[in-house]
Amino acid sequence: MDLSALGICAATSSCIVTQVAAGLISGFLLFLVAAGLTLIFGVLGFVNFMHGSFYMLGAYFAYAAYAATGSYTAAVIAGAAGVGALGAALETSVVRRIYHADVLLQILVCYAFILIFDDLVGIVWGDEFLSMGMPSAFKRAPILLFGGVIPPFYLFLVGIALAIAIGIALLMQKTRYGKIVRALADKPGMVAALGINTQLVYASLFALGAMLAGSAGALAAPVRSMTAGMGFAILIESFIVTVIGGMGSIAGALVAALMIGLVRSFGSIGFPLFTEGLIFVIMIAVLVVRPQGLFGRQVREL
Amino acid sequence: MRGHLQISNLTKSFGGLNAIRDVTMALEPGVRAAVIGPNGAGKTTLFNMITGHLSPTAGSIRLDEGELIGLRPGAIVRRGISRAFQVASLFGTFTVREAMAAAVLSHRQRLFDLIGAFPAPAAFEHARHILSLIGLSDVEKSRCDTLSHGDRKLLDIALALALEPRILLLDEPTAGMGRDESRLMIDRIYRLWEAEGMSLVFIEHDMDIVFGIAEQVFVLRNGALLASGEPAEVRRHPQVIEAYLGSAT
Amino acid sequence: MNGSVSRRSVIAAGVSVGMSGLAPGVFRQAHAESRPIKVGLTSIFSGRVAQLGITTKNGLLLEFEAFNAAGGVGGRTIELVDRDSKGKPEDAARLTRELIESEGCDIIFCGEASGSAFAAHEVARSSRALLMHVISETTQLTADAKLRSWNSFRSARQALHDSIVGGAFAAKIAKEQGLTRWATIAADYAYGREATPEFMGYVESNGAKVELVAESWPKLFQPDYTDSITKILQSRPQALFCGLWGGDLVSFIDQGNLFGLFDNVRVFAIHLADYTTLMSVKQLPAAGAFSSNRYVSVFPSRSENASWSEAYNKRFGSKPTNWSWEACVGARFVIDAIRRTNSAEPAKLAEAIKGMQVAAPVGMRDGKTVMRSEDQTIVDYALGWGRIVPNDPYLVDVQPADWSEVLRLETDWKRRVGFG
Amino acid sequence: MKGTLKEVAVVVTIIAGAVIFSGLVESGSVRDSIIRLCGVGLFALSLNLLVGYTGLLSFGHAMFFGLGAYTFAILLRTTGFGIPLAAACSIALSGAVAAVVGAICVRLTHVYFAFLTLAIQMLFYSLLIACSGLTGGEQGLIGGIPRPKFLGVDLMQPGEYFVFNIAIFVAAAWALWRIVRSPFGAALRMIRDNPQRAVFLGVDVYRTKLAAFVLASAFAAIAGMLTALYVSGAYPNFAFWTMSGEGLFMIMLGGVNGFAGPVVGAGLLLLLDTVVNAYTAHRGLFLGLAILVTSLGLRKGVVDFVRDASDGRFASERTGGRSKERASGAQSGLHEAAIQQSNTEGV
Repeated sequence: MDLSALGICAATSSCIVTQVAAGLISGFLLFLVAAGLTLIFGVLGFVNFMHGSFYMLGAYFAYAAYAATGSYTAAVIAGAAGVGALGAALETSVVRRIYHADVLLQILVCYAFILIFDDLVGIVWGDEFLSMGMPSAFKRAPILLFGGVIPPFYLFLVGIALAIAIGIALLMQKTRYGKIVRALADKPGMVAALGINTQLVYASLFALGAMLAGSAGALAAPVRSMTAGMGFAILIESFIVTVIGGMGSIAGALVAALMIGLVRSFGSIGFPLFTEGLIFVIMIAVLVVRPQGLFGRQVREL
Repeated sequence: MRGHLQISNLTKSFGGLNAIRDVTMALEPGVRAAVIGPNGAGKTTLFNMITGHLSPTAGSIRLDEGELIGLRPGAIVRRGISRAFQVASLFGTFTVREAMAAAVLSHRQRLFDLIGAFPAPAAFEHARHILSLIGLSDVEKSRCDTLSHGDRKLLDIALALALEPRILLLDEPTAGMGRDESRLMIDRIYRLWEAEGMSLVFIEHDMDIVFGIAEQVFVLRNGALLASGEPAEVRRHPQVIEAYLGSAT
Repeated sequence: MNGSVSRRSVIAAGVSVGMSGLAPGVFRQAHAESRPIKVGLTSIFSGRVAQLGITTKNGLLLEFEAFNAAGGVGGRTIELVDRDSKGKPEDAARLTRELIESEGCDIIFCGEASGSAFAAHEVARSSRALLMHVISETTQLTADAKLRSWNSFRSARQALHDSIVGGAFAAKIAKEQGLTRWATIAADYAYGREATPEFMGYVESNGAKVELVAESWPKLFQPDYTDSITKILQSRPQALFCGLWGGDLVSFIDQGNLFGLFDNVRVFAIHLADYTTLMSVKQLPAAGAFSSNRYVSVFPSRSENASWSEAYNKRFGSKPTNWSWEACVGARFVIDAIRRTNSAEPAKLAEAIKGMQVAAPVGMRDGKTVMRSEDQTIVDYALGWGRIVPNDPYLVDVQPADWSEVLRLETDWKRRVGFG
Repeated sequence: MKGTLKEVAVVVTIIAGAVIFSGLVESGSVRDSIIRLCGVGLFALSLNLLVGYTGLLSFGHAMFFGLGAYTFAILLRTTGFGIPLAAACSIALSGAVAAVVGAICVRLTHVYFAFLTLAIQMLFYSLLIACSGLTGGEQGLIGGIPRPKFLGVDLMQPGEYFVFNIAIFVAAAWALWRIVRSPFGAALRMIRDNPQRAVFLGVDVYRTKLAAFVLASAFAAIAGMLTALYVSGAYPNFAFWTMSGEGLFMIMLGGVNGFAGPVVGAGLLLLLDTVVNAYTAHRGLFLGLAILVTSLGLRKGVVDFVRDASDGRFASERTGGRSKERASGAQSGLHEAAIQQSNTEGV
């Protein structure tokens, strides 16, 4: 515990700017992954334990595309689209058969896919860690703001993540698709009765969730060393975000992800050894006081 | 004989909407009473408050002068009020007599016994007695999730009966049954009443049944008590005729 | 659940108990002098540090293949059996035992990081097999007399040695360049927690003025170091000690560059000078980076070293790692002992290995490295610190360790912490 | 009474068999595999008391496995306690901690319960790493666990150590067997099948679930102790969520509806792991495919599958068709129970 350091930090603008920026950066990346998870979870009721693998595959697809084309834009598109397509394929071939199966079976199937994807990545790209390298457009000096340091690449990441967040919010709130999805979450039977192809909606939603994770992996690829199994850490964090924010709530995921990002960045100064613990304490507190999460809908009455 | 239920000024609102408003009613021990009223009148909500699953916004529910409001459902069961459900609520993987034995043990507060064997012969005997009373002896080895609709409803009542209640609440005992089946059901309920002598409160839509066996009828509409009294009295009540009977029969 | 079902369940359980117990036994082979010498390896072959296990295994294979090609000893060749512990101590312990007892391996190479190495060490202590630690660099493993046993050796470098040499090296540069504000970063586990204070201690004891302005302890295999980086940035250090390795180190440098962390900070990163790491880092720290020689083919600059590196490259299509040479040295001790004693008997081998000198690519005593008999760990291996440059040969201006000085300070240290 | 005698006879026979077995089989690795199965098998059995019998999907069960292992190891290393006393203390401590944790957790249902247990377990894991002075932190409790003689038993002797493991496992499994067959076990199944109805029948759902949680945790602690003795140490992995996950995996593999299912699942997993590990470098690929085939193909645990298949055959001769309904009822029982549970919350 070094609360004096935290006090000193809080008193200097450079520290506040840098730490807030750092918190937002990790928070936004986490949000992208968690947003997909919370959608799949909240609407399809599917505990997608292989979501971390989507993130990993996004990074590897991006790596391959970047190596082939040298274009970061192409890399991100390849990561997002590739994983989105994989998600659609998985949904139609396997996942849709187990929506109504017991949670244990869902987890077991996901676990099998985690093992398979990790091994395949090792076979295709080798077991050594890979590093994609920073696109030249972002190889420039960090921006100084009130004495704080912000890398331009992270500014870009935050911008893109924010744009995606707004995009999903609009998709869910303003479009017919969004209305159908929200209705599906409430009363699946009713929607089917209206003659809407619910299977198509489910598949597209699963693909969308996968795509979000894939795009997060692809976007972050320049600053992560890639290895098989890299999706594991982000999986757990995404679940924490989903639980704290509330299943199915995009806004909740955003708030929770940013909260975790900020706890991390300020925690590393004030209480480096208990940052992890504090995040779990927050999760426990939320579950005890408000099990449905900060932004989740009330647990059904009667 | 104990088992006097007194409900006073009971009110329940859900977000500004009054599901039950200012209901006052009394039940003498051993009475057969029917609660009637159109859908949404608040009948099941009333049951839920008596059994402690909803807490009223205002009012009181007393059983032999003891206040029930604020007690947990389990405590109310132990005071002697048990219920059966509109849709039979059973234990899918239990056989009929296992479920009955479990209910008997629950009533005797023996479920925290970690060492004894289940089901113990003593619990069995009582379970069998009730099963024969209600006419389920021939299916006692079947699993609950394989029973016919009628048998499920009967078992649901039998489970409630295993608690040796002073007041038994039945939520539409004949729901989903054909005419003959309904008659059989009512017949069995009546025989139970004769044998056990508890108070019987049931929600029912079939007026023939209501006026056939109820000694006392309560009419609810929009959460308020519209009328109450002996069947003949209620039948003559002008507002009841207008509001309920007029359309239902 | 009726009676017959429960009986079936019990029988099923019994069958499964029997099966899982017997399966390894089925593959058991009897010992005979004409049989190959079975040698076991447990290491991490999956997950984030799969590279550790793979390059360790390669280092061993290169030696065993040469041994077998030369006809072995008395017609007996070496057969390597490897198992993936996934880095879990309980699995390392179990697999070590399984290799000894069911695979019949009398010689075990332990390619495990610190936690698992201690677990395997415990198993070896109560067995009659020979154990060679080829990866764990944690000083305590061999320094702590309570942990020693007759059959356990280490052919890996020792964190303390790196700290002694690195501390002196860093102190010299710090004095020259006037670096006084230091920050540290290392993963939060046994090795990191041990190496960091040791290194900083030796910087100070070599006469440099040290003001420790920030310490950061990220988790092992953490994907995102932003919080550590900004914390270090806040403290405005002039020099940074970095105990991270592998992909963690690469991520840290990649992410640090974005913040311009290294624009004014000299980095002393023990684990940077390893080919796989060097080749993955796309942009080296700008203000200067220094590293211990993990493995580079130019230090020691002897033909044996260069040719070994080439042979490895030819066989496996990649450059050797620090782990590869550690495995290679371990294998050479064992092979030499087998040749000398003309047996694979652990007790005889152990006796032979104590104090043995073997020729090694990284040998520093006339091309040899020595298994010190007192604590059964190696000394006189290639040890030095130098400056990192972006291309081959990657590590330049290497200051080799003065081994007599290292050993003197090591003895002092042991006395100080009570291991002496 | 007669049933009890029969059970005692089975228990005694198994232990006697173990004694003879250990005399006949010299192979250390066969013994080792069985000893290991005793530890993880008991862990899976204890978890199934919650998952299979009570319908509580715990993702934090490894916390008590770890707590038992650490407490036991620390007591043996730092105090002069003998094995029985150290074991009793760590069971008591695990039970006490479980009472507190359970009091918080069993209020929640379904996935919320799973997440809360997971979070508390991870907090415990963080503490385990942080309190390195006591626990050895990340590298665990190394340096061996003493095995002092007690009541004439010398666990340094491989034969006695083997029989000791079998005896503890069988005794614990028998105790669990009695518990699930007792009135208390019936109460657990009532809660699993239909918690709402259980409340109306006067079952104190909260207290019953809490008691199940404490009991399961105490048995997990015993499993942790056996495993700690086996690997001569205690490691943070013991209390990591992956350990809980593996337990669930074993249950799923073996099946939730038979008492011995989890042990079969544990054995299958160990066997699969050993074989795959020995024959291929692509462990993930093979293990993953094996799991996919079993889970998607059978859609239930192996024991459940075998049992339902054979029940189906006999039953269809007798009653025709009904058995299918029954089997699917058993299969989805857990899921239904979970849904019903989540619904009760707001009632």
